[in-house]
Amino acid sequence: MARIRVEYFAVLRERAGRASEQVDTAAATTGELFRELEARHGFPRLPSLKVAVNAEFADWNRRLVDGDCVVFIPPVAGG
Amino acid sequence: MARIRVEYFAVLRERAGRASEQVDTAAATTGELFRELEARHGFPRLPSLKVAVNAEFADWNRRLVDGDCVVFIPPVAGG
Amino acid sequence: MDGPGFSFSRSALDVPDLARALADPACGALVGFEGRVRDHNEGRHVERLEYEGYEELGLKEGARIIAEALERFDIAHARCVHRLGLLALGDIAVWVGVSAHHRGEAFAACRYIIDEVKDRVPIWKKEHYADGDSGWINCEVRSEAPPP
Amino acid sequence: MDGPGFSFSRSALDVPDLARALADPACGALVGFEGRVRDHNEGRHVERLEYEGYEELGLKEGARIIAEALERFDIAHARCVHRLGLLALGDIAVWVGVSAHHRGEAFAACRYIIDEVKDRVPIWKKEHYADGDSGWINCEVRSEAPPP
Repeated sequence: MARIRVEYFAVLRERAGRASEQVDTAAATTGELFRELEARHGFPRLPSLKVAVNAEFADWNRRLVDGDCVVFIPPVAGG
Repeated sequence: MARIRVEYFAVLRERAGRASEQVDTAAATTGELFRELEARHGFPRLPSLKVAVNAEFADWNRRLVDGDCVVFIPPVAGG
Repeated sequence: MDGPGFSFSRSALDVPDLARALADPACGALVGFEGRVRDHNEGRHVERLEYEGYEELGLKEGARIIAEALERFDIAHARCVHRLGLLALGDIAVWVGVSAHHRGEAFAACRYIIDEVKDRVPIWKKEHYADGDSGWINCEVRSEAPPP
Repeated sequence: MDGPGFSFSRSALDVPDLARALADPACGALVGFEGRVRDHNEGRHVERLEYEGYEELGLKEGARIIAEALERFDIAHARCVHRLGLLALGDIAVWVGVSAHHRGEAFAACRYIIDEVKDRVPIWKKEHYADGDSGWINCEVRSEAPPP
């Protein structure tokens, strides 16, 4: 089990009903963590969702370490 | 003979020592007129010199008519 | 030039002031891009919109884009500022400025920066429509193609 | 947008004011180009320069260029102003602004206008150098290649 800080933005923040949370999880990777939280919060299907760990882009096989900060990044729309 | 108004700009104005003049000429075309004035004023050789008659671009075979206003256009350098 | 190459702002952008910071006696060309809030998208009337940013990562990614532009193009200075928060119609949402000796490089770098910022910087846009509805662009609402 | 698409000015350009005239609630993109007086050309130190224009033909040719841009590109408004007279280092010699729904067209049209203006509008530039010499660009003094 790892304790992970998760931050939510935009549509995921609204669906989760919070901007961040501490999660105690058995998920080994960012991808597993997303599937766990997607089920819990009922996230919408998003094309080209990305993920960042500790404020750097990561991939979905990134192994989680206790204390990691994970952010799921919905399709961006700046400008 | 035609009476032509000629206006000079930039390097041609400086070489001619005037911004404009009335010329009574036997030149039949803009090209002939330029060769006449080039000899008189000692104009420098300019690449891609153009000519305008009555404030529209013209070509060097344009036939001159009494009262025409002719402007020789040295290479431009706006911006 | 002072300040970072990329930043966020929660207040209106002062474009003349931003442009002044790019001026350089050696530079003949300055190309600026302003992205403004439009009154419509996909045929729906937009009343206002809000931008949300993941600022920590956004600042890093924005700075990387500016550094890439300075490396790839023969330019002197480049800067991008993106608004966050609630914006009204006509407000400037993003500004990019590039100064260079020659205009070709300034145009190319400015275009590069705005394209990459829109593609890579974690910023989200929620549009509020005249009919009371609202939605996150690219998540709940399709953006117009090609993008503005 | 008020006023002609192309004009000459004998006083300093007010870029924010010019840009404001292009704003349009339907337009998401505004691309601006500023050409400024540089402190050097061909390795010589420039102190100031003067622009002379054949204004009657220049206004017509400038207006034709703006009309071509409006026809060739999907843009809303376009404007170009060129300074005449004596300019100091850093002064804006020419400004082009284009507003459009989408940025690709705004960039392309802005680039088209400045390229054509530099190529076709009868304007001449005389540079005054630190050593007291001076010369008409492209007539007595070679311009740097590629041009700024």
